Amino acid sequence: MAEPLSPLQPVWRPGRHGNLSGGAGVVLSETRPASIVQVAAWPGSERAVIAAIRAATGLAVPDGAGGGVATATKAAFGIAPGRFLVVDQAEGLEAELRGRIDARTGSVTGLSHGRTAIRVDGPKAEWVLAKLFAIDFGLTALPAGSGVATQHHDVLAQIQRTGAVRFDLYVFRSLARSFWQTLCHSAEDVGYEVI
Amino acid sequence: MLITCPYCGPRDVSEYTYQGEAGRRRPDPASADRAAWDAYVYDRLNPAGEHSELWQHSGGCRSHLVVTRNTLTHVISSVAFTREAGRSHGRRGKGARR
Amino acid sequence: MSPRRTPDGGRIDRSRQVRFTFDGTSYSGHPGDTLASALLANGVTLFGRSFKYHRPRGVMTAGIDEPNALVTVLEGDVREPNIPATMLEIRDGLTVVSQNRYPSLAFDLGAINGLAGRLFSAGFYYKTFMGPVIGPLKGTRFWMFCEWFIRRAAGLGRAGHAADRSRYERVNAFCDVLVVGAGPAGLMAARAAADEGRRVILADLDARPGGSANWSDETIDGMAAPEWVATMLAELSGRDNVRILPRTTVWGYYDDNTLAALERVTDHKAKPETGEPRHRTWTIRTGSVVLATGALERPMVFPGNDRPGVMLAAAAERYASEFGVLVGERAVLFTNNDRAYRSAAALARAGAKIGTIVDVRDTVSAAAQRLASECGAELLTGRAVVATEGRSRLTGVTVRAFDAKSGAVSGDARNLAADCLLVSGGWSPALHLASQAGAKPRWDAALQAFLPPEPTQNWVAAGAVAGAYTTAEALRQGLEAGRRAAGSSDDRGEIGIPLAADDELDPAPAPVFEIRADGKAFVDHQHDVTADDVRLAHREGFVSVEHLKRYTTLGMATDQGKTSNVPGMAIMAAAVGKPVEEVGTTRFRPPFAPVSLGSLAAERHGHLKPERLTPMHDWHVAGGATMMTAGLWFRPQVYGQPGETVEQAYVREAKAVRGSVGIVDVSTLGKIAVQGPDAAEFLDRVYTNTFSTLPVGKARYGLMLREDGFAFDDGTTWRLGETEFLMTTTTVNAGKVMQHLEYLLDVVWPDLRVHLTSVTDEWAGAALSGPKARQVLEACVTGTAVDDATLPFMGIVRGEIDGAPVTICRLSFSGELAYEIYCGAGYGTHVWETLIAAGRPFGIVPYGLEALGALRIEKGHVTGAEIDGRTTARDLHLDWMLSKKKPFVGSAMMDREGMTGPGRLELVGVVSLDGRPLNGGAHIVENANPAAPRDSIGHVTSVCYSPALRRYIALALVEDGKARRGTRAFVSDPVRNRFGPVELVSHHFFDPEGKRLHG
Amino acid sequence: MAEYSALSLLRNALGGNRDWAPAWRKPDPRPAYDVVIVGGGGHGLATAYYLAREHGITDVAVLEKGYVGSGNVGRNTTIVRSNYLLPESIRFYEHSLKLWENLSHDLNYNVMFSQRGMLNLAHTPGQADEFIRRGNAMRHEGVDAEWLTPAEIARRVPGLAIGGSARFPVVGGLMQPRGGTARHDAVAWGYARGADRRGVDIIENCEVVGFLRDGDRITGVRTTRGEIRAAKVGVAVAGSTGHVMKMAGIERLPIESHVLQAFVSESLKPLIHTVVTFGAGHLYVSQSDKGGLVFGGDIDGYNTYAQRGNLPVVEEVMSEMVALFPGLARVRLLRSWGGIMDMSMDGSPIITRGPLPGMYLNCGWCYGGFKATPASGWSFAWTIARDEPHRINAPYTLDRFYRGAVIDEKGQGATPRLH
Repeated sequence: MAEPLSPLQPVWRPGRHGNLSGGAGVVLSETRPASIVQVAAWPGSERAVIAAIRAATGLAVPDGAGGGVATATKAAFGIAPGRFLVVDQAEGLEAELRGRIDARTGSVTGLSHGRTAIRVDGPKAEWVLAKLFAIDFGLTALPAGSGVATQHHDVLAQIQRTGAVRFDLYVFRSLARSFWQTLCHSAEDVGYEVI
Repeated sequence: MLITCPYCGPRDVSEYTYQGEAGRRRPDPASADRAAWDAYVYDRLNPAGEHSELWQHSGGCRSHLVVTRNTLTHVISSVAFTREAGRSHGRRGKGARR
Repeated sequence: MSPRRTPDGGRIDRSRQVRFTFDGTSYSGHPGDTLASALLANGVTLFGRSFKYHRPRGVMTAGIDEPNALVTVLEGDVREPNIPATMLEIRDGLTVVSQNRYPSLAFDLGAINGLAGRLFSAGFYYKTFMGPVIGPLKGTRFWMFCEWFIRRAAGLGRAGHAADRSRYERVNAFCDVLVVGAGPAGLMAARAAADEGRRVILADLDARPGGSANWSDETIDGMAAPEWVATMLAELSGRDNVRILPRTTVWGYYDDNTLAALERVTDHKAKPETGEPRHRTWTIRTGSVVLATGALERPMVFPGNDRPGVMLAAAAERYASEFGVLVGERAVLFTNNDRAYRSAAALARAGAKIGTIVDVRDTVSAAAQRLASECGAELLTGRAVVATEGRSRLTGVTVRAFDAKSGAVSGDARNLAADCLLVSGGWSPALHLASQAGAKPRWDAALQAFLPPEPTQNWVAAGAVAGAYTTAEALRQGLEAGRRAAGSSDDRGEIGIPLAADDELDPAPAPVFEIRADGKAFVDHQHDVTADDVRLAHREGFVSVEHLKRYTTLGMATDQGKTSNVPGMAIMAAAVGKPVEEVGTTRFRPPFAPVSLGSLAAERHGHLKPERLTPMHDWHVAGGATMMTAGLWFRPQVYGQPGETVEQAYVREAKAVRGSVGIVDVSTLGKIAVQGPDAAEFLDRVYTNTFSTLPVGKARYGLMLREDGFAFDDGTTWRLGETEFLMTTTTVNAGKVMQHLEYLLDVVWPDLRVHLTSVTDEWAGAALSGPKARQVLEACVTGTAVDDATLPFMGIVRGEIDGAPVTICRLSFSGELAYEIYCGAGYGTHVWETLIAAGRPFGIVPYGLEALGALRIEKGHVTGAEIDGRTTARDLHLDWMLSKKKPFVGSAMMDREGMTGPGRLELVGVVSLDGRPLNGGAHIVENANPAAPRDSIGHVTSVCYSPALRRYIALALVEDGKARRGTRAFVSDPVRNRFGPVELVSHHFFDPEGKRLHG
Repeated sequence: MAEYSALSLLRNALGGNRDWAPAWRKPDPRPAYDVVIVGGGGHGLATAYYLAREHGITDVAVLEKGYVGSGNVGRNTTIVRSNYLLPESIRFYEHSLKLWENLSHDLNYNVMFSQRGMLNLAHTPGQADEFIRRGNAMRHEGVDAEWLTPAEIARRVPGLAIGGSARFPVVGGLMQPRGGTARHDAVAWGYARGADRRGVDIIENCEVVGFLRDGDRITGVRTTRGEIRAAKVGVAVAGSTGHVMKMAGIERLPIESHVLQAFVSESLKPLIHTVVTFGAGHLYVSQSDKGGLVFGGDIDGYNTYAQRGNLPVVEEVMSEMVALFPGLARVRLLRSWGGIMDMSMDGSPIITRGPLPGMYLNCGWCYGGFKATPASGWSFAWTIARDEPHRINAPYTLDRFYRGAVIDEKGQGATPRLH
């Protein structure tokens, strides 16, 4: 069986680009998690869903808007009232979550193919993202682990801060290639490296 | 114009979709009261001043919000989820966002 | 004498030369020069021609208020017209041309307009050019004949057609305090707010922040003013909570303290860095704003006041002190206020001879008298300049006695030789942003100026914009404003205010705006609006400020009336005999100064919309498909072979489907996961038909109406589990259907436990159609059988294709035995290729939208061309789908008389009887009349050549169409000149019994 | 009052332009009139003009709360056209266009109607079919419409991104040669002067603050300048309809008020010779005689009475502008402004008797009010004078929504922001 194909593949140019006079301001990559799953709770069962996420992944999602947590291989964050995006580099997360969340508690929706995960990492990450999103990416406004759902014109994006200068973006697959090109374009002035 | 989504915090108006007057009551689905349906589908209060209206945060959490906004000044005095009940989970803390 | 560079002084870098050209002549200047200062330093006085009379014009200001010296910047074929020379920094290789002149700036044929000056009075065009009422030039023809010439004479610079390939971008910034203007007040405000720990942005429109302190001779905090600026900037730029943006014009104050600014990033650079944008839009969302935007000096209105060499006093001072350019050797100052004496003194210090100071006031302050004598100038009080001499350069002025109270001019004329005339009519606070975010500005009779209004948003004004014209007061206000904006208490005492010496000059000008004497006296220099034009507007009843502006075009030029609005209103007020404030105020709207369209398009310049691609997109392109757009999507139109027309290609593709098997990419269909215990109930409410009875593992075709009862969208919905459905929508309506459903759940039925998620992108979809479709599946699907029993019509099975999990539903849009195969999008291309390989023995062809369309037209299936928002389910013969057992969205409204009565446009089939193609958009008539088409009874919505019927066929919406089946009519397409006989038939052209569905 | 002509212009110029009289009088209101028109905008003034000219009713007052033409007649993008899809719309706007064609003569006031052509660009074959359907609908009503190929469009509109690398290549365009632009303010002033010359009182700075009633019947208005009685009261206050009708006790109407922003660039030498619309977004642009590019796009999309828009629409419109004309990225935006649109539930206007006895209502113009000015005034005058609609405005009733007899050019249903 073939590996899932990345929508970025034809425009994927590893290496350093743009104005590198100050080094690469950001490193851009596609993290390609095998599991991207949306979990949604019915009103009142949010805590049960948070507990299920913890049981399935070991991630303790804080109970607050946009609250989240990320490890090297897993991540989870709130994207809407009662809704969470849960990500795992490994396969099988959707089945695992379905096993723990029944229809009376909430719903589980597989999005592993439907969303493309793009990582923006580096000292200029906030600057580059500020060109595309009307979001305050300051560390006070968006602490590590937490996330936001927002948009760049026609492209909806769910963004989690997974480090002091690292952001993971989840965008619709069909628009990912165009978005990636826009992202690279926006990073040219600070220099970027694709890995 | 910024609308402060209870979940997402203040966001630019471009992230929202306007859905019109909030106070309209949809008649009972089986109702044959034409006047009530006419009013629901077509008639609008359209005030010059405070207006209770619906916005969907379509570019964010996709929740529908009831917003009270002054149509002369654009000043927003309140925002709440339409499904206020059971929305205890997750509100942006004050200070997390300006 | 000509203007010249002073031997020393100024904030330019005299050690380096910058070379540029103006109208083909090469000049040099220094880094730090504007085009205006550099050309003046080279002795150039003629910069442009005015809009209407084409009068020669020089430089009047040193900043963004410049009405006259507008130029076009060339970069190859790309043109940037109407740039004020006063704002354009020179750089090596800068190429600039003058504008609105023919054949040259020095000799302009358009100047002939000046001779007909009185004919071209305000509003003259409304009164003439109407032409004859009858005859060949009746109607609009005579006017359009005249207009052709008028348009060519009008306009300023010339824009080009060559595409601008520059980069533009936007940055979203968030801060606590935005300080607009980095003069003394702004610098103090920024530091005060930064001291409180706030995130501060300090924006200034000039290349050198500092405002008036850059050219002031004052001492601040024990330092020369420019030195103090440098110290402050160094201190602020060292803080990580402060961002300083030079060359950044804050131009728009929008709701909720959202401000828009334009940063000119590389206009001043000979070569931009990689990735640097030409312009950057800053969208700044801030807690509060300090407006420290200063004030603009305004000219006096008097005959000949537009002669090159007549310049605002402070502008001349700024050229001398900041740019090291002396605008004249022999100057006369004409003023109504004390402040301008400082300008005269500055010029005197720089080496000019100030022969005379002409002041309209009878008496002036001691401080002003002292400055006059320091300059060695003769002081003429109670006098006014009533005329100027010279052609394209000032040679002298005429002075007469003037009574400031009555405005009367009297006594003998005295001629004074002068090569420059400094004028000052007082100052107008730059309250544009304050007005955008405030109530009506208020008139201050003492300062003879409009001051900022009551705020409607969270801002505070400081410095000259608030009427604080002395540096000391500006510094004090700046500090206070910074603290207030930062949210700290006001009463912290005066900590570290680096006070400048308080000015003894009287800040209030005499209320004199115009000297009435013979000759054209310009109010709006760029648009050639004279004081007489203002009075004519009054005479004709155009008295309110808005009428004045609109009738005379006062203040509508590229400088937006920065120098002309207040004088114009004052002249109108005098004509009406009312105080200025009763004539009205101007409400300022964005932008404060013109902004490039590119900067607002930002990263979308050259990339208006993203491209939305299906998982198999690259395969289609490699496979020779012609792609077409559908909203943001790209979809294959046909997979044409060499030499084929589009029609030949889709006919070949469609025949293959009916004859054997074809495959089409349906990934663009909207797909919505509908999940939850109430999902079935929800679907019953939103679809016209019932879904709660649908067994798990089956799909059903559904129709949705809008609340108003008109047809909305259709598609199949699959029941994947007791509480899980997969809904499909049409491609174009996917987003609208999603929002419609979310609205109903969130607003109307919040009690239903249903979740909706867009999964359009999760699934790649391929439709496999044709009599051999099952055999193709059998050849490649594992893990499930696909025979009739396992997979009946509208059945769903799960299996694998070469290891990729797939969900297969047997449903048909083509009328053939057909299946839709869905898999994870990442496997899309792989599954597609596997299906094609499995289909190769059967001659499988991929088919595009055209063949898809032909197949569905043959079957009479409707799409967006028929469900166009105006048709009802009955119009489309879909009334069989309207459940009578339950209410649904639209059921209460769908039977209203306007939607059911006779005369509705109903769906019919159309068959071409002349063997020629039918065209979408053609109308249907009972009797064709190519010469005078009339009496349309409907129109053609979808067309194709039907390989099955071997005829050109179409779907159409025709008045009472159902009753017209079997009748003859005509297509009437005058736009394409196509008329021909047709037969109206049932829309079910092919296999109406649906036998082929079952193989 | 003197006729305007080249001769009078010359005569006055020789006299130093000192003898021009006011374009219209500034009378004080009288206590009663046969007809009072509320709203001194284009439609109200045109109504008064046609009442006098067509129906001999000259005992008319037009009441304007600010200055004449302070509303949308002076805040639009000046486009005049009759290129509609539905027969009701075509007939109405074509009637208007015919009035436009002779309006300057009619009013003895040059409204500078320039028939420079109206071009709608199509970017997909499906859109081309839609536009051709519209063109054919026009032709079947006797209205001019032509289809232009991309090559013809390239010739007529230099600088346009036609094909090649364009994200939305042009596949053709529907041209109405008789469409064009006019000088918006001149329309208000010309009608004001024309009505005034026929005896109509135009009363500025006179705000209606209430209605006089006899039972259900409207018998006049209360204003900031006193009570004025009238046998018939016509309301033509686009942008303030909801507010004014509430004073008459009509709380709800099938209307939302939205702000539409409009934009003008700095003056340029002639560059764009026709009116052009972008079919892959929402943009319309023309160039004024003064040289400014005048353009606009979508409404902001929310209820408002503030004549002030926000940034997203500004950015969207500019993005579309440079996508269509990539050479204009360096041209600069000079001014923006906002007008308040009565967005109706089907995108079409309301010109009708009622909803109360003695009252007549003219509203719901959405984006389309300026070009409609002559026909709106003409048919509203007819309706007021004869107490029945003319054929051209008969479809524009208030009850059509409830009957389901909507005139929905865009097929969007009861969502005003989408019309």
